[in-house]
Amino acid sequence: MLINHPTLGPRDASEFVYKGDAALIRRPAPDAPDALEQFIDYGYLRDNPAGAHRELWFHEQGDRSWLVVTRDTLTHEITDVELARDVARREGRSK
Amino acid sequence: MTQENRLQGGLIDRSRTISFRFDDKWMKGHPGDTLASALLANGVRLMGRSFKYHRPRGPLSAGSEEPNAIVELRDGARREPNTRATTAELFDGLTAQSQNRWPSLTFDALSINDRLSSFFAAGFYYKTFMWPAAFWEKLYEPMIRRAAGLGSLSLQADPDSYDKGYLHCDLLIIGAGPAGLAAALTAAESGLNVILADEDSRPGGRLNAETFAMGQHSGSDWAAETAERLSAMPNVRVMTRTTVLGAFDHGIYGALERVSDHLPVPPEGKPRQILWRIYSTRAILAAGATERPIVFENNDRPGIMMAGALRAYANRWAATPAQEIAVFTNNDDGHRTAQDLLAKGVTVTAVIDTRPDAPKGNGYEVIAGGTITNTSGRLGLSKIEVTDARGTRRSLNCGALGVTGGWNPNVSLTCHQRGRPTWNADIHAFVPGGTLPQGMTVVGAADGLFSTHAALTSGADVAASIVADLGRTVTRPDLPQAEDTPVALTPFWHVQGAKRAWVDQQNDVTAKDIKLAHQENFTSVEHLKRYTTLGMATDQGKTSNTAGMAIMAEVAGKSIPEVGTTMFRPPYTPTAIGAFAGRSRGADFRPTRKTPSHFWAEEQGAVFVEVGMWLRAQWFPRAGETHWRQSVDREVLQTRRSVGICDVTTLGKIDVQGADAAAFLNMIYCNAFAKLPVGRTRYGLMLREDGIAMDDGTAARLAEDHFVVTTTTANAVTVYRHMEFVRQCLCPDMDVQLISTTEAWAQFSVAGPNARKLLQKVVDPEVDLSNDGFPFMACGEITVCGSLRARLFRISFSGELAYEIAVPTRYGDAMIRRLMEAGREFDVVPYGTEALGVMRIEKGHAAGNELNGTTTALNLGMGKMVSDKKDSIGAVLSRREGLNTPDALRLVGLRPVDRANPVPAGAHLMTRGSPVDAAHDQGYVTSACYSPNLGHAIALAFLKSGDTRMGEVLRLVSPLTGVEHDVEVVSAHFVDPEGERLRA
Amino acid sequence: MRYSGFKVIKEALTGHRGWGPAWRDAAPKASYDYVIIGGGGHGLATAYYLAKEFKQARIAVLEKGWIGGGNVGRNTTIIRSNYLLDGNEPFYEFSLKLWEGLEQDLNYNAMVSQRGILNLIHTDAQRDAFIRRGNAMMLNGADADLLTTAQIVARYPFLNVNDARFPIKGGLAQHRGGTVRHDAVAWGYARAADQRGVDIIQNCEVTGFRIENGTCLGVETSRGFIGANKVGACVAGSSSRLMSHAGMRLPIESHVLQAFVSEGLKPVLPGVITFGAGHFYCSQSDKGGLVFGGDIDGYNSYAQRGNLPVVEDVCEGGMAIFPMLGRARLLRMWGGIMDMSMDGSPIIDRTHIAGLYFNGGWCYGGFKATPASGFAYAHLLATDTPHPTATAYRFDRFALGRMIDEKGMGNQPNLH
Amino acid sequence: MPDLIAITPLGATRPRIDSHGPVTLTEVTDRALASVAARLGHEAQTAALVTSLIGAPAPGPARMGGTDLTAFWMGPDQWMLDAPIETHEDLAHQILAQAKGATSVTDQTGAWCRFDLSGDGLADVLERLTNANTRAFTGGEAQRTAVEHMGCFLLCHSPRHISVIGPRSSAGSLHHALLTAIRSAH
Repeated sequence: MLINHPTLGPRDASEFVYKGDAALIRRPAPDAPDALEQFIDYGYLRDNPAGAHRELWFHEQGDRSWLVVTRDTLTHEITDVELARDVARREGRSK
Repeated sequence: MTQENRLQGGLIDRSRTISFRFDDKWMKGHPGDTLASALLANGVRLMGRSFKYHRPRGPLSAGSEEPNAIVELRDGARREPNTRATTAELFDGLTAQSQNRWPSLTFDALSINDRLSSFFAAGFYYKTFMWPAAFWEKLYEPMIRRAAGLGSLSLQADPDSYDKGYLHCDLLIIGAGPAGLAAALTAAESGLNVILADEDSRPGGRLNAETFAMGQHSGSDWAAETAERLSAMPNVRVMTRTTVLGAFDHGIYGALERVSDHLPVPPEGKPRQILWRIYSTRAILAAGATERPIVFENNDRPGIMMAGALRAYANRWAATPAQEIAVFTNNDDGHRTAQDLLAKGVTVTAVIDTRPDAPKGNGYEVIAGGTITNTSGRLGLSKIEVTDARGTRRSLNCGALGVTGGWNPNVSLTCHQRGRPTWNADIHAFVPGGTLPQGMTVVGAADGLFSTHAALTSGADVAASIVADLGRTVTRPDLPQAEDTPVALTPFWHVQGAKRAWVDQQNDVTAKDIKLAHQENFTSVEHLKRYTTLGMATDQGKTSNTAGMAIMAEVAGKSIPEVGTTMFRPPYTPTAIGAFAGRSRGADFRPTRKTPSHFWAEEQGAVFVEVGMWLRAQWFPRAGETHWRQSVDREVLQTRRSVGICDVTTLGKIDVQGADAAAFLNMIYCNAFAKLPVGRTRYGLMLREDGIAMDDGTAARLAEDHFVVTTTTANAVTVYRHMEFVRQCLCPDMDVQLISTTEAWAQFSVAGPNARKLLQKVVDPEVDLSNDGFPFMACGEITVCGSLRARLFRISFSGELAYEIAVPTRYGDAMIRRLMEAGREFDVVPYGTEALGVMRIEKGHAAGNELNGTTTALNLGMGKMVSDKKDSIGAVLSRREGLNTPDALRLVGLRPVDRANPVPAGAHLMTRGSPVDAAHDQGYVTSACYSPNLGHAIALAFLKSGDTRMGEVLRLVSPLTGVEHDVEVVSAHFVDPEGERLRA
Repeated sequence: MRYSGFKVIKEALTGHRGWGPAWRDAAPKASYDYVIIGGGGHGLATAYYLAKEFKQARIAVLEKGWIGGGNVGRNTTIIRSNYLLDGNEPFYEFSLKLWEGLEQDLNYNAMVSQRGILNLIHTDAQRDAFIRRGNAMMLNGADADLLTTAQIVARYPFLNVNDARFPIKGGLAQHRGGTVRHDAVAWGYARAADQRGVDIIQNCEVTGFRIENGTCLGVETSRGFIGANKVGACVAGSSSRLMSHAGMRLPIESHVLQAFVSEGLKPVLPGVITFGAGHFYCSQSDKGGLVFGGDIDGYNSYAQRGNLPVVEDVCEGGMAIFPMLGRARLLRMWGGIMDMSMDGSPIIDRTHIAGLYFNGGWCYGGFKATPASGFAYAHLLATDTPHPTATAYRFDRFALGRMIDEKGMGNQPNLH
Repeated sequence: MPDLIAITPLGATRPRIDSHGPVTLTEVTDRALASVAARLGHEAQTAALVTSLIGAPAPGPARMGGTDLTAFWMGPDQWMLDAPIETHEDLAHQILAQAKGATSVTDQTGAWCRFDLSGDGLADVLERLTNANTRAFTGGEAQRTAVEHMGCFLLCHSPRHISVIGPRSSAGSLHHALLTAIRSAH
């Protein structure tokens, strides 16, 4: 596979390390009253869709950026790639 | 032997004659021959035996689709089993052995299977060999295994080397026949970066096998000139002997280049083959088509071949399997074959054409509406029985028979991403369909366009449109005039009433087997394949699948497209496993990481051990020491008595800087770091988000905004990755920067009562090492050996007064020598990972064996470290009830009740008197060693509610290693429990 | 019709006219007591044991394609019970015992072949871990044997011990481990279940569940609604897709695992060898093909195919220990969809919906588990209590922190 | 100067040089390295610092720049500075003095080994080692990728001069891989 790195262009997926669903960016607040339930869901339950999947890849043999890649799990077609840091900021993880 | 069946002309180099051996016979051939063409020229038709019935077999084809003529090529360590004689290029001194026969090819004892064939019908083995049960492994299976298999491996290491490589192009063209060449010319002259790959040694595809004219030239001349022209262009890479074996995601193709297979041995330093990963923007599949047979009684005798193969042998290799040849056809190719053979002076006995309206023969007899209903000849064809349209039977003498049932486009690569071919009723064949691999277009015969003219124009047109798509201007080359004969074919799959008619010749699948599969409800095409093994042989069914589908369709009363096809899988042709491995084998399987003191340690005769990719000194044997324990005990005792030195460079080091560095560490460690003063170091425990211990180490605060974090050797990479995840994905706006500095610093642990005295001699005078000036857990940047910048940490894994000193890596070698020299007056010893392990067990420090990915802070006796005052990774999930039960495992120490006994790691613990089984398991030993300080074995273990069981005597059991005795639960701190030594 | 050597001979002499279908192609009825979704090994085994061991009737197996077309037909055929943890080992040992009697039980020769499995050891720490594992196996009544390098080389003289990057320092063997002809397992269970009246319905895809006030009444399929008292999902890699129709999210990711087979070769490998440090394992089939594999590709996928990096990684591992493999040819590569769970261990449990049961999360260990999985699932379906060897395979183990994590990799499926 | 003698990554006192066919492989040990990373909100200052240090614009993604003191891009707002060791033995601290709290600086001199390929047909060698499209290199590229399982930087000074910078501890493996590929390709 080729991942179209937002700053470096297409790079072989073998340079990257896969983590999983990009929902892992949405870490629950530890002080919420139902924090434990939220963390169990966050830690263990996955949509695992057959189709478009937003997922985290780390460019270990490259610029060490974490990326959010939108990839079809049926065809492996990649339709979007973003820097995970930008996504995290957009999802309100700025302190 | 003379080349009795060598014809005139051909594309072989008659100026040179070369020798080769098949079984025990030496024969002659010419450069340009394949093993098969040379054998045929020498009058040899019998080249192999089939898999199940050991039927005598000769070549069916002239290419990589060959099911029958497979041999063991070369001898000794270079022996290659199952090599197709039809693609093996002849070289001087080539040797080949026939395979899957005993004692000899002409007399094969196991051909008895053929007589018993009715007992060996499809799937018979699922129905028997079940009684008595014990006999399966003792008798039946060994028997079957001995009979099974084809060629044999040499059992020696492959002496040749393999390369891997990576190529990039705008356009990959697969196949250098007329379509591929036309496409390449168009794309190349339009300025695209082109790779043209063909599995053959000679570009041209069928042009080399036919007598077609290309304008004024012969087809083969035009192909050769065109390929030369292309090779001369800087933007083109023509790769012959290169098979594109798979279409992978996003325009990536795998290709195998056979660099040296046509040579006796590869040149010095050169690979046998190269596996290329080709990154292409677009690809054109011009892989041509494969001829398919008609199935009839005893259609597998040596001499019975595809008609197109007969033309290829005659026209390209000037070879023929016999001087009298008949042809069996359902289309006009049969007649083209007859004409080509006649032109070469071969007698054509007859053309049996299944079509009642067959064309008239031109110098040969045509039996219109006829079929072949039997053949004879034990080791090679001698007669065929023909039944004509009126049902009259007659027998014809011939040494060979050309068979053609039409052509199947080579769609394999179009299906590697699960595209499914569709049925084309005009040419009665499957053509590319469904979703093709991204960027792929199909041209020429591979797309069902069978005339040379159509191949040229489709190749050129598709290339032109790709050029335009990629935003270049199209330059169209001049293409020659070429034949444009339409396909004239009436489907005819198999002759009715046959008793033994072969569909898959290598696996011995007959028409009857297919009918039996249907009778037993294995009607799905995948069931058919798996039950009968149709198409699962080394030829992957290239010549057999369609006929199989057709017969199944007939018995199931379906159409062929309704039956469908099985999935095509890479590789396109079987590929040497060595090529996929490339240079990553033996000692080069993975890189080796060496510590800064490695070369010095080698001088000391150190014994090394693998730790991840690192080689670390395990111990340093001295003269007279005969057992490793002697060396390790000495290193431990001397370190605790005076001073020892250990290279600890392999521990991961991560530089953490930024205004939020402390807040960041608070996040990744379960314990608090915010208030750690500058110039101090603290032990830290990292949890995974699931609350399980991930790694431990220290963080040294060199400045308000600068920490150095250490990780275990094994986890350096994963911890760094994890920290980047937290930084970029969870805390994107923390001001923190990370970078690994593991290799930037050579770090040595100097441990023992005399550590300070020793170091004092190395650090620059102004450095104050006194207990007040540099207390336990202090850290700082200092200078050594005359202004060399260094880092000093007063941390201790051994439990002794200890420092870790770090200098720039290039000085690591000099530093260890300097430290050893300075320590001579204290009898300093270097110690390795074994002694390190002994000392940490004596101190009860957890390490990899304890942080095994399933243990929590609580298990490790650090439950209180998990702060609930702050957020940190893993804190919340570490509070789950199952991880905090009263009987949770706790880290304890063990010592044998009888001090003479060992305490092996991996042993389990039982309550005394309880049954010894899993249900009563109390825990297990994680780390164990002999403590030279205590004079007996000690161990660390995880024990249920271990914290409340001090002093209890347990049963230690290791049935695997035959150990069982009593051990006593003690504190894990075996030596200096108060920690006075390390604060001294 | 019983299969036997005599029957084979009789049919051979009478033109094989007497062989009937191995199983009927049944048409769906309006309702059943039990509907098993998934005609793979586990689903067919479940139906078989429901009928045979638990004397249940009115059972249907629904298969969206052709039976045995999933992982039971695309795995590397290994059976073993060399597990470490108490939640797993008794279950897999139960499975191995069922394998040992399977062929007589099914009257079908699945070529269960206990030629042994060997895990190579390369470091002292690894040896400690394997000794702990071997002891756990023996304490659970399984067999285990710690071999020295010399013993291993005696059995496998062609192993690379001269210039190995990771020298072989011994191995943990389970002599009762081995291989089974994978397709035959599906066909054998199908035939035996069919003979006990189970309806096997191919080309019948489940498109939804009919759920009313918390109870599952049956399934919507491509061939219409089929009512059921109890519905058992058993679809491995498709688990998340299927259960999403019931509004469930699972602790599972679907990943592609590639497997490989070489051309047919005369026998060289007696048993199964696992080279952990090189991500490679290999056995040789009765037909002579070397069957081998390694790690999963490592990204979520429902495409039954992988990519080159893993192919190369696996072959590198192979060449590292078997340098003779260089000139053997890889014949075919393929991929299967693995239902990778969050702790690497399976789930056999009720769901929060009455009448709806789940079996999945087998990662790439599903094949060896086939008999026990079917048996334990049948036990759960028939009695509503977990089988004694499968009590730990619960949904709520993640919420409770009772993970069964053999490899200690945590909640990241692609690391298991 | 310290009274210690540094050794080369390959373990000698003098750099190793190998020649085969048109290609020369040289172990380079006379460079000092330091990485700089922008503090949050100080990206511009850090780029400016790099610019002033190398006397050329701070190189963009996968690029290098400068002449004597050079820099190459490592990641977002992160560069590696590369200078002659005899004048910049202590490069990191020299930069730190100018960083003014806007930039994190880390000494990297010891962390890497460097092998320079010079001559003709370098792409023929490198295409057997990495997936980088080195045939398209014209000069100024700085690509981080894997070479035979080792994480490396490829710096293209010109198509006839390319540096491979890899982990120092693996210098032996990297040198062996490069040499084998040179012999295989030429």
